[in-house]
Amino acid sequence: MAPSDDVILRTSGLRKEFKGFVAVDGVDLAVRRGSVHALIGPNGAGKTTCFNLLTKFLKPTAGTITYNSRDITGMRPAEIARLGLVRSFQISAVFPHLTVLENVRVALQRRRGGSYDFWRSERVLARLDDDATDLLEAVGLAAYRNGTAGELPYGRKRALEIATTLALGPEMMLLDEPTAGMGAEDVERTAQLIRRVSADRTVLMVEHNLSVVSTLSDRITVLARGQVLAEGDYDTVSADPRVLEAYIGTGHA
Amino acid sequence: MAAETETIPFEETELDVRARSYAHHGIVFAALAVLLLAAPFLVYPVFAMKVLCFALFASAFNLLLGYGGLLSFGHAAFFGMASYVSAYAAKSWGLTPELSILLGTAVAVLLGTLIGAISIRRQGIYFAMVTLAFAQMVYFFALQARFTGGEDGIQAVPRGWLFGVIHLGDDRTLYYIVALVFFVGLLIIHRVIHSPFGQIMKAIRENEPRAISLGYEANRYKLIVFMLSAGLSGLAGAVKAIVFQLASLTDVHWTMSGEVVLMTLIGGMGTVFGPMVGAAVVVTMQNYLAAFGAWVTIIQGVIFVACVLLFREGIVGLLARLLRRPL
Amino acid sequence: QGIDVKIGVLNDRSGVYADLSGEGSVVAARMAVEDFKAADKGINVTIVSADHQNKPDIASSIARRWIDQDGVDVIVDVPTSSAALAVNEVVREKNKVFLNSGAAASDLTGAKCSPNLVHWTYDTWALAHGTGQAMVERGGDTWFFVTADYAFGHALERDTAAVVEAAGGKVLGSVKHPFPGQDFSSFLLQAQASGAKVIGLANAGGDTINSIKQASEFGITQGGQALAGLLIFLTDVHALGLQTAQGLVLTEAFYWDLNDQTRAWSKRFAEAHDGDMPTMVQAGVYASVLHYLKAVEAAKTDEAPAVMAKMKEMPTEDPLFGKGQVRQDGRHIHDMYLFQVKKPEESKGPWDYYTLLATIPADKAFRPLNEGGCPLVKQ
Amino acid sequence: MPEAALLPEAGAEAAGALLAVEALHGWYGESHVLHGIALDVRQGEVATLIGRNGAGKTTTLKAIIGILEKRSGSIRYGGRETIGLPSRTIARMGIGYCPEERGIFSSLDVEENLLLPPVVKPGGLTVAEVLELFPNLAERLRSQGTKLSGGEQQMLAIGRILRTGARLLLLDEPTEGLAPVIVQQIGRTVRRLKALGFTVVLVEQNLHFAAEVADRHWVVEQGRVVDMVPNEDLERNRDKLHAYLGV
Amino acid sequence: MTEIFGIPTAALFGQLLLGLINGAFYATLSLGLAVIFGLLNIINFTHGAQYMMGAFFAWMLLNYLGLGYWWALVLAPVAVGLLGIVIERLLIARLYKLDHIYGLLLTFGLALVIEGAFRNGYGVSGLPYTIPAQLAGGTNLGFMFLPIYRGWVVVASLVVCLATWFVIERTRLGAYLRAATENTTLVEAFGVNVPRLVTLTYGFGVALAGFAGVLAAPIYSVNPTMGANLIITVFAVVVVGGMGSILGSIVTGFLLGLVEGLTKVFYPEAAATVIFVIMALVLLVKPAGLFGRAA
Ligand SMILES: Nc1ncnc2c1ncn2[C@@H]1O[C@H](COP(=O)(O)OP(=O)(O)OP(=O)(O)O)[C@@H](O)[C@H]1O
Ligand SMILES: Nc1ncnc2c1ncn2[C@@H]1O[C@H](COP(=O)(O)OP(=O)(O)OP(=O)(O)O)[C@@H](O)[C@H]1O
Ligand SMILES: [Mg+2]
Ligand SMILES: [Mg+2]
Repeated sequence: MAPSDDVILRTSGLRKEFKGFVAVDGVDLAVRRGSVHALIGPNGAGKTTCFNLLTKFLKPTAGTITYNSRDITGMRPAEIARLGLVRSFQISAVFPHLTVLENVRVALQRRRGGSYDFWRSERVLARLDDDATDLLEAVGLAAYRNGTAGELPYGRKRALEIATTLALGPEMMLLDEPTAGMGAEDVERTAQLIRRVSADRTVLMVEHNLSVVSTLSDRITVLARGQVLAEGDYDTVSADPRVLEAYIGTGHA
Repeated sequence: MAAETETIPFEETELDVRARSYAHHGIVFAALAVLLLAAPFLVYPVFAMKVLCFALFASAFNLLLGYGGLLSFGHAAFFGMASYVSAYAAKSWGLTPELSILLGTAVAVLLGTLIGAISIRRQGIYFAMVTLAFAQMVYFFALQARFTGGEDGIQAVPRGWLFGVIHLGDDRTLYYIVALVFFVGLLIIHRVIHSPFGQIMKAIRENEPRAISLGYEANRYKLIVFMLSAGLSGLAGAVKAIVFQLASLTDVHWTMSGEVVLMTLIGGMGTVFGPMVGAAVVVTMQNYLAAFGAWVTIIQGVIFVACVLLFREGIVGLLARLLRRPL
Repeated sequence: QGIDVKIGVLNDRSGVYADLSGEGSVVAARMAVEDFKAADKGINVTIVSADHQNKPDIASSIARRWIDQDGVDVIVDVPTSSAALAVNEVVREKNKVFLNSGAAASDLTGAKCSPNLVHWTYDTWALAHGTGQAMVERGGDTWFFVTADYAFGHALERDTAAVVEAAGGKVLGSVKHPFPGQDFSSFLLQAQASGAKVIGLANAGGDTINSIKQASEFGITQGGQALAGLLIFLTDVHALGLQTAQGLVLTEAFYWDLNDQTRAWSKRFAEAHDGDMPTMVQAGVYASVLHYLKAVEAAKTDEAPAVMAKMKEMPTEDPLFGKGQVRQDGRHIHDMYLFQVKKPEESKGPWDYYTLLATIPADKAFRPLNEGGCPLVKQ
Repeated sequence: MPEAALLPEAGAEAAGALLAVEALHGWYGESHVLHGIALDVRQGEVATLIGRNGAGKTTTLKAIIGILEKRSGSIRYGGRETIGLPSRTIARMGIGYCPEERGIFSSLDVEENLLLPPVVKPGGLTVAEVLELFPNLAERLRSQGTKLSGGEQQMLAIGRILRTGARLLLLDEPTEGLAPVIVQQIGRTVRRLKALGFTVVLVEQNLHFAAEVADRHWVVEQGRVVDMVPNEDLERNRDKLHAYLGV
Repeated sequence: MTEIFGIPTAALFGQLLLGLINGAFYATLSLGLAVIFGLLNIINFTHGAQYMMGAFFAWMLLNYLGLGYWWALVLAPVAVGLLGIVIERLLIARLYKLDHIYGLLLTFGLALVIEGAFRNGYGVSGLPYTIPAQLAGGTNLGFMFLPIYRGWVVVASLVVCLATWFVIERTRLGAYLRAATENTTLVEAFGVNVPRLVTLTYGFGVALAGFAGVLAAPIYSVNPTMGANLIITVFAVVVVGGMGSILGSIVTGFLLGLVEGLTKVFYPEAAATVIFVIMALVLLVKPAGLFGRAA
């Protein structure tokens, strides 16, 4: 295993039970700094649950999570986000009635520090507009900046979500099925986007689209029934007979 | 589940993002100021003051509902408690009106902090019910405590001398003070909505988990709005006690909480000026329907039903849609 | 040209007291104006009315508006003590006249008395005395109170307890119930367990009706305990039905079947009011308005101080309350009556509900002038 | 199972088209989304609707089952015009619908979800057969429906309409978000359904999957059917299809 | 005699029994509300008025048609239910897609209209209605005198509550209803006539209120406001039980009846408030109510 300063996020013995049902069962995960790490596995393997545990949307039944050598097991979701560990959702999450620009700006507002200033005019936010526009350009949404986010086509919403996440300048991003429900065109665009943004940060993603996984990820962890089934790069993992049986199946190219 | 499929209860608010410009708000505020100055020459000043107190109350409530997305069913607690406290301070301690009102408001903020801190942890209908539960306890307290005078309330509260110098016995003088308080209150609310804080608030209302994942402590934002709303509601209640020289159980009863919901809806929730119009309509209705005796409730009921079925976005909401401008 | 008088009938028109005051009080006021033949005497009377919903804030704001805007000279009726107290303050401040018939608060002519008020019909002191005294005299010397948990209920209990003890009786306990209540069985059972001979109901309206209904269900009267309603009106008995209400002892200031005059007047009233017989509150509105108009005629003005002076100076006389007087503290003095509710088989027809047990003479019926603590009374 | 039992009562159209859609227009409120869809599906065949995001595939299925409020044109099922009928009547004629967003009910547990759609025709799968097809579900029968993982929910959504005996199954992106093994399993299921005489209309983005199961592919573009490719000709037309799909 | 906190145990039993009886009313009323909320997503503020109508219809049947209590027990709920169906079809049906608050306001307005109408027609003092001869009198249980009628109330409402629970939680019909709450379109697309189902459900829910009204007529004052005061308490019961939870509202109804009964002994003034204290506590500890499914 890599030396610990090389590992940005580590879990040990992570476990989550739901009323007698064990969804995540003693997962040890180590994500290397600067890598793209994929979490794959059959449906119901516990991937989303893992994500929810990492970002504190669920409380682990047992186990610890360390991020940058710091124990974050007991922290609140918003705190984790402020440490630079930011997630996206399996089902796209934008602020539907805000404009596209405002969506990104909401994230940029975090930079202003405490945004509890209810006595100040929102005009002070105009300063952030340029940065927001830059981010939108990066994901190809500049043309939509004044549209209402809820009206964007699905694929664009995902792009907007990524832009919003990037606006926080996260050190590490967690992406849950970033290409789910996208047409081939959008899948391609999104994959490139992920590749681009992963240049100087760590990405942990859940993904079913094996071609995306194989092209993007440096390392893959396969979960099955809440446990780690296999780990390694794509070739190792895809050659593992247990993975073939539990996940990839036969006859797949 | 998905942010897009979630019912965002208040579609009217779309408007305030669609049209980027709020320049016309300046005009509306100016018109409002003129109206406020002229009002006591047009209508009975005591009536105008009543409208203003409720308008402030409804606007404060709307801040929480229309912009915070939180439907409180216990706002009478703040309105009523503040009203009791300021009445008591003015009557029994002989404090000047401005101090009594400040004291009442402070108590409302305090109470808001307490109730808010607990209830914002719940959402939707549960939030409404927790606030109702607390309001019922406040009601019980008001009924039992000595200083509130039971069902007689605190009567014959002196209007007193503002800052010890301006006598408020004259309705018109008092009116201008109330109008000023109201106007400032409305400006505060407007500013809160259009502040960086307000922007985050909107984001939280639209998609709370996402806002949290961006690092915002949603509960803290909600608590602040709750406190602001409670404080401004308290301000309205405190002023009302001085104007009417009376604080009574009516102000803490749950029907008062219901009434403010009604005013907000009739006027148009999530609009800056709607609650004000709604308050004016409801108060006028109560005032002039009183002569209809037993028919009052029937007429009121019919109006509610008609409102829900025909003008759901409220009067100002409808206007805003017709003008294609957020109001 | 004559004197323009505007009368505002302010009462409950939709809540628990709507039947005993409500539209009937307006009918009574109108009858008073007719009977006085005001128009012939150069007094132009208009009557307005409004619903105060038994809330002090609504009552006071209507009173204010009436006086400031609509030129109302005199406000009448106003049941519900808290509302009456609130209106009392407004009328005093604006220096108009307040003829209260509907409210029970004896404070109106006590600590909170006002030079602008006449309290016509009854008050808690009179009720407590009438019923308390009589019950003890008839052997009911141990009491338990079921009291509505608000100032009015407390006052009623306090006043009655004082009377009971003064008459040599004993109060074994009391229980305070939330107001308004629905189920009283628990409280009644506590009353039953106390073994008191009399259960005093220090509540009003729907609460009293429910208490009595459930007392009959639990066989409390059959068990030998008597129920004393401390504030019961004819309309309440009507609502209960004789089957349930029979045997109840109560005090009232007026009953339609007292004498020929009351019968004749009540018949006219019923014709004008859907066949319902008048309550003492409505009778009080009639009599007080009549007296007020006489005072206006005598004073030749509707200015409050002059009219009030005349009202207190002239003895009162009308077909409903007979001869009487308005005291310095505003209290109108007249006879009160102790009634018992008839058994169903004794009743000869609709609204034939009461048997007269005793007449309490005017000088005994009300709190002595010097005991109320009214600042208007020079000691 | 006797083949005849699976035929709709009204008798199939002469050309063997069980479902015939002509000049179908559809709207969401004011926005006109379908501009004259025309397609037909034969008794016992598997047809796919393919096309880019937003082309109108889902909307077409919604129009067929009758939950698109504003629609015009003609949709005949077993010879009977359904365009003006409410969705419950259409469903009772023997059409089963599996929506894109799955539509699992959170107030029902998995078993209740599975048993929910009423049986409209005899001859559907039994519960045991459904569970055999999707073993994941068997373990979770008592769980709240929406507590299942995304993929499990998809299985539940397909499973429940197999029970109803509907002859025509409308499946909207049944493989979305599913693990490859499950996708293969669903492929087998679809083929088995076909063997049993069911007719299936699939909306699919995954051309690979579509090729494995379907007989004909209808290409939808901007609310119109622009092409139809029989599965045998798929290889020959692969480039054209890729162009349609923007791959 | 043994005592608990200065209260003889026998008396305490009596009070508990009374609490249970009141609980029966809460249970029946809150059940109706829970059915309507759970399945229609409508917060039915008219419930109190419909309860009142049940009692009034009983009175009318007796006084206009000479039909006694037992007829009323069947006919009055049916009448209330039918009126409910009309209301649902004409008014409420337009609100299903909207936020709760609109349903709440509409039904609140309707309650005002209904109460106002009865007030105009019948005054507010109330109307007499006596206990049916078969159920008059009482038995001495040793620790208390129990009117037979009260015993009957508990039995009747228990039976009705459990039957309702069974239908909704244990039958297909119930599953349709629950599913239709969440996604009407889809259930409809499975071939179920949802609008009819919903209408009947509303009719049934309010018929339950009517039924409670008939049960109440002989022991509570029959007047137009009899429901208005109760409704807020009954809401609290529904919330404590878990909104929409059928079993929850039944159990909580009885439970809170008991708690209220105890409060009436130890701190009678707070009897009306204790339910809200409990509501606040429960919601803090169990956000979805005692029996509610977390959203
Ligand atoms: N809140 C919950 N209560 C009970 N069970 C749950 C809950 N959340 C998830 N589960 C169960 O835990 C298991 C893991 O679910 P999870 O959503 O993590 O799967 P996943 O790996 O993300 O699958 P998919 O690829 O299908 O999204 C599933 O069997 C699911 O049913
Ligand atoms: N509820 C709706 N209201 C308004 N427009 C809608 C709605 N649903 C879909 N649309 C629009 O209708 C068009 C067709 O949508 P449809 O969902 O049928 O596409 P699709 O081909 O199924 O795409 P996908 O592959 O993304 O599922 C799109 O432009 C979409 O934006
Ligand atoms: Mg998942
Ligand atoms: Mg689609």
